[in-house]
Amino acid sequence: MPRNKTIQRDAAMWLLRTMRTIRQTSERIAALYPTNVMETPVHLCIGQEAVAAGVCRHLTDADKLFLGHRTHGPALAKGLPLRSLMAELYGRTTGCSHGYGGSMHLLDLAHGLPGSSAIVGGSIALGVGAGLAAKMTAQNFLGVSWFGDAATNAGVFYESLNFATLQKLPVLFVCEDNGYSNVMPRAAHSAHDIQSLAAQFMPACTVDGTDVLAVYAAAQDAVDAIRTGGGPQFLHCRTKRWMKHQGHERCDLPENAVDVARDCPIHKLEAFLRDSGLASAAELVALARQIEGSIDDAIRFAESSPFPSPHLVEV
Amino acid sequence: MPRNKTIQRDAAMWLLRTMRTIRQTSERIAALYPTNVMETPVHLCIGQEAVAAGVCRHLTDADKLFLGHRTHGPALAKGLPLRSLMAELYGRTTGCSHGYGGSMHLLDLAHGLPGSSAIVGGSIALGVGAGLAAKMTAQNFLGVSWFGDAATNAGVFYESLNFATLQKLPVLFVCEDNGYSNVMPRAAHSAHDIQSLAAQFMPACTVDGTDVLAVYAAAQDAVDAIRTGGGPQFLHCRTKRWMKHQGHERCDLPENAVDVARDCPIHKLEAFLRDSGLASAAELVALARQIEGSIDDAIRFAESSPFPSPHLVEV
Amino acid sequence: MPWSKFDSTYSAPLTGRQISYCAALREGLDQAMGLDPRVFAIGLDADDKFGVFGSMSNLTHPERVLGTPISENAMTGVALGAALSGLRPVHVHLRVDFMLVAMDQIVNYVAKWEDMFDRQVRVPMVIRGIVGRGWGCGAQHSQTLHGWFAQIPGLKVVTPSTPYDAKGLLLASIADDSPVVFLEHRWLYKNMGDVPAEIYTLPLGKAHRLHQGDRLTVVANSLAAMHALTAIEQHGLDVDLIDPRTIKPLDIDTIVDSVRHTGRLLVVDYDFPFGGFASEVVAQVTERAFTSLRLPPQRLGFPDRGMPSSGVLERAYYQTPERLAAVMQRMIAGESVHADHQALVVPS
Amino acid sequence: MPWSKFDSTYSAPLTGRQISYCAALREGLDQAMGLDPRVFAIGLDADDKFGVFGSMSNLTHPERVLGTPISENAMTGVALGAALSGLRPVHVHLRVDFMLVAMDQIVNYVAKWEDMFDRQVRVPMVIRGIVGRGWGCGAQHSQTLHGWFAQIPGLKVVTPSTPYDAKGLLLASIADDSPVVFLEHRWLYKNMGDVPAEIYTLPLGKAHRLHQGDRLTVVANSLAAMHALTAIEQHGLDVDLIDPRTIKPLDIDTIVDSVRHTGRLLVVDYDFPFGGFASEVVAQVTERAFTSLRLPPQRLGFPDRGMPSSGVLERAYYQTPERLAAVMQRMIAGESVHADHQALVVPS
Ligand SMILES: Cc1ncc(C[n+]2csc(CCOP(=O)(O)OP(=O)(O)O)c2C)c(N)n1
Ligand SMILES: Cc1ncc(C[n+]2csc(CCOP(=O)(O)OP(=O)(O)O)c2C)c(N)n1
Ligand SMILES: [Mg+2]
Ligand SMILES: [Mg+2]
Repeated sequence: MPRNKTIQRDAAMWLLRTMRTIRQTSERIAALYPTNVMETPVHLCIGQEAVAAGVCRHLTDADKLFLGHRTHGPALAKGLPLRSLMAELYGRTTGCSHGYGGSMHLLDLAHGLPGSSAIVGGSIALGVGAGLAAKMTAQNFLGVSWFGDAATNAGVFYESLNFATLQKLPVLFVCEDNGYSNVMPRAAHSAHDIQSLAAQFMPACTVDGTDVLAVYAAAQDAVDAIRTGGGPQFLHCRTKRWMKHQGHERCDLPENAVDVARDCPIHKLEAFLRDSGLASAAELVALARQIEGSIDDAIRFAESSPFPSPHLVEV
Repeated sequence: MPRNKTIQRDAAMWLLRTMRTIRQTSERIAALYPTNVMETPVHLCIGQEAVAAGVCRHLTDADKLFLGHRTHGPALAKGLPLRSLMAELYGRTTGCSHGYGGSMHLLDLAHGLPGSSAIVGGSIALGVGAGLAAKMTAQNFLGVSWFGDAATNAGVFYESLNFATLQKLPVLFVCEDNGYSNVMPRAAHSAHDIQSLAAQFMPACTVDGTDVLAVYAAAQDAVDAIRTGGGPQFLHCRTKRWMKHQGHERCDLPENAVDVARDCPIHKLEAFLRDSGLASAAELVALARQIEGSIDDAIRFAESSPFPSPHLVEV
Repeated sequence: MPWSKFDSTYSAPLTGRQISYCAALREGLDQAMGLDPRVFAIGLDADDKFGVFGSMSNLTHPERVLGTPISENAMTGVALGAALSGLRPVHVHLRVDFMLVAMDQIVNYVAKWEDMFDRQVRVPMVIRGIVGRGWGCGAQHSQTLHGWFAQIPGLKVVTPSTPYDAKGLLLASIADDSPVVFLEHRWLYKNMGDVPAEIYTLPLGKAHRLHQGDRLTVVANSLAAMHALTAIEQHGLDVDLIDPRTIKPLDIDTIVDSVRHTGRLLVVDYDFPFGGFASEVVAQVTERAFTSLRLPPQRLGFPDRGMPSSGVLERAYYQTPERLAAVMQRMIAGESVHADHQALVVPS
Repeated sequence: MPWSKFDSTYSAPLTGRQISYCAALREGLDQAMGLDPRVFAIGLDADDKFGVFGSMSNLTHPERVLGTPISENAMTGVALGAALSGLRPVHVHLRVDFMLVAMDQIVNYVAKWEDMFDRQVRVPMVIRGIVGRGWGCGAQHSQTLHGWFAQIPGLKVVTPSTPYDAKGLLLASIADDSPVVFLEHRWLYKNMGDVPAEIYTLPLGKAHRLHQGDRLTVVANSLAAMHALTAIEQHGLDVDLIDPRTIKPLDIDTIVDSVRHTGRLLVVDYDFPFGGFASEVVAQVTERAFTSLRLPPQRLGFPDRGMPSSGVLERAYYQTPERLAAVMQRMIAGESVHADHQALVVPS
């Protein structure tokens, strides 16, 4: 990957900051979760940070990103403020969905997050709809559909690819393939190869989703191609889920065991930054500490925010 | 197609008789339809007879065939008696669905027709279910899913292929590709190539669906492979719809104009039979006349059958 | 916003201009697209030469009319995504039955989206579905389902019965910032009526009195409203006929006021009977106007089974103005008829 | 047929054997599979180590338990195709909400198939759906929808409230030759109750009186039945509590008999309120027992909006035994409460 070497320091530091924010926030959620302060199911992204960071670096606030149930990583990478996320998990009125959504339903219109859904598959079509709106109004934003490997089993996935191609829409499909649907491995749920199947409809590439520079480079190509009017693109990112499907516990599937040197996107990027001299070890430590501070702040914010007061909106 | 030449006379004559039955019955329906004796929407198969005949020749009464809205051809080829079909179109109690189904809902349990559906796509899954039943009960029948080109746009199509392959089920998928969804041409509804897409899941072959001997040979291979435990197979038959999507009128789309020598499966098979000496011209004329007689009989039967008397089955 | 100047309390004056229900729908859509460049139409066969039974023929802005593959579920999501990105889609289905393929999107997505985010984002989209009946359409091509959709919070349900309503309610539905399921009956398409040429919207949630009377309140929508009107006029019945026009929001006040006056209620609901719109009307009226009721309220609708195909069976399955008239006459006579849905299938 | 020897009029004697609702479901399925080799289970995560919240753990015939991809629509068609080919599938969904992906199959196919062919072919299949509530499940993971399914002709709808019913009704549903939607409430899973070890079936369409009383008839199913029972017992209320057990077919006779005696009706229906099960009960009771009613019948259920996520909002959204008790007491006191669904969301 020759392009890795040419990454600018600020881009690389953005990627690291974003991944660390996702990681450290997720670890903090996992630590707090057993205390029941967050009454909402959580699907954590630990291990998968590179996909969120590497793709979202190329997106603008105008691009509209539609997520499924595993929201925190890509939402933070897209710009959702930490305070808004944390307050939503705490069920507070200052949360990004005012306490009406919870972990699986995040909204941030200012940062191009028009919502996310807990029903697997369906939100893929919404990103296509955003692309259609961009095309019909001759605006320059992308629709982005973000989903897991198992969402490729849902019929709506194919219907969405077909229509995006027929209409040549500016849509980026991002498959965050962690190899599992809950505890069901990919081979048990998919007879097809995801990239090769997507390639029946549009340009599709598979990338190592634990290597943020690889994701960054591939996403750059895909986004550029879309922005220059080339129609939809498919990015298939193979990554790893370190946690159980839901909740605060580590994944205990032996076949899915983690090897940090091989699997950790943060470890790998930090090694690259140090080795290439783009950042010093001390800087990296400082960054981690700074992020920890923002998380402390977000939690204080959430804890001190009011609960929503029940009311019915008249229809 | 070397295998064409080796077809047995009785098989070839069966194919001809079946295609002629479908054709002549359809022409008769088209002639009668404007008189309003059949109060039901009809989707005729004129031009597409080779697919029904070529495939169904290899199916037994135990094999379970699930159809969509364009039913008459494959249903007759599978064994539905002409009288039962005609009486159903006439809304009579002697119809195969006792007058409750109409043209789009045909049933003949004795001949492996457990029903058909007017909602495009869904019945594809039912054939897979039949295959699952065969596998779970270790019986030797096939599930057969029969559908048009536009049904490949429905999500249930992919879901069905995926599951059939995951479970290695004895299922034959037959795509009767007439290039249209009503007046919408294939290129407007499908960004994918049907055969190549199906091949992502299972062995898939495209065949000239206006050449009954080609369909016959390809279906033979597919059915043999399934019966010997090879899992699902996909048969993509390119054919031509001579009529409008629905009703008794000829198709008037200039791009879809018919060239009998090129497009007519009956014309082509009769030429082959005569040229190869398998049948004489006189024999062919006699066959056509004989079929006409059966159609007369079926219509008399339908006309003289009682209408159902309205009643409610208690639930 | 181009819509704010259309006050829904304003009644466009009737000018004697007669057009069909179908033409009224077409005109409403065409004018909405002309008024607001965010409005577009999408649907299977929406762009073909048949123009959705004529209701979308020759629109002024064909570049905003999109045909789709047979992918109703994803297409609903596409419409939703477009609505969330600044457009105002009108998604059309040739048959209500095809909407069932899209129920995940309609119920889990479209209906829920505003609620899940505390209405920070709005979903201005219309889903048009056409109700079929007769000619052996059968069980999969004849469903109505207005009561079923209305059960889902987050969906408005609109069922116009006249050309005037068709245009005004379609424009109001497109103007609305929340999802509207707009159900048209195919058997009304040819009906002619007075329709102003100007743009006008009718309020969603306001019933319309189709006939004034004192002895019986009949609530009926869509085709049932027209059949009830025929029954009343042909037999000169003293009936207060109320067409709710929108199943949800439901103008229960107008219905209750009428029942307070007549003391008798019949709901004619061309839909499956169990827990449908008619049941809701009966339940609400009983809760609110209990002491005014002089007879037990009654419901007339479909039998509780799928539609059969044969003409003789269809003609037994469906209500007709004649059958409605018979039940109305008995109720007016004070008979406590038990309008058994099932019994009506056996023609007497 | 292995099922014919289980007479549904037979009550299996209670033996004091206490097992949970979840264990009762598991036992019922396990015994059905043991009794009849045509019975198999299919569903997303049906075969994983969690065993559908324990309701399918360690079944005796794992070879007849199939996990599936996230393809609920096709999988329903697969189950239907298998049912039409001689098997008796039990299709399980971890959440009722996931069934919405399969509505084309459930409504257009499964529910219609017998009707379309005049019952020449039968569709013996059970669709299990588990109802969620709480812990921020939110609008897409908490739907109940029993009234909604019941509106569709061709579907039976079963909603057991006790371990005894869970087993007996599940066995009866599997024994039934027509499609059954079987809805279990997740909050009932841990409840313990007396469950005979033997195989038994309970009739579909027969209500069960959970508490005897004279002053008020309360109709409630599933979790609502248990909450109503708690309310009645904790407050010593003179209430006739009827659990219909099956929403469809509905044992309206038992309900009407009770109302004839008490003169008052409250339906507690943990579901969306518009045109739901409660509306149907009120409508039918009003039609049949009009002159016996001393108060307008009332309904209590969910507010007419999607479920919010935050705990404080959830606790306001849902009914509790305390809230039910308050309404019952007022009705018993003869107050003509107007049990406004909406008002209950604002805790007072
Ligand atoms: C239609 C539907 N079926 C089932 C579920 C339950 N469910 C939630 S997440 C999940 C696994 C999804 O796997 P994948 O798409 O690979 O995403 P991942 O969780 O691995 O990020 C399942 C089965 C659901 N939410 N929606
Ligand atoms: C879900 C659904 N959407 C739309 C329709 C309306 N419809 C009936 S047949 C048809 C065209 C189907 O084309 P194809 O599958 O190629 O079959 P063909 O008619 O060409 O044999 C359409 C759109 C339907 N029946 N079901
Ligand atoms: Mg995954
Ligand atoms: Mg076709």
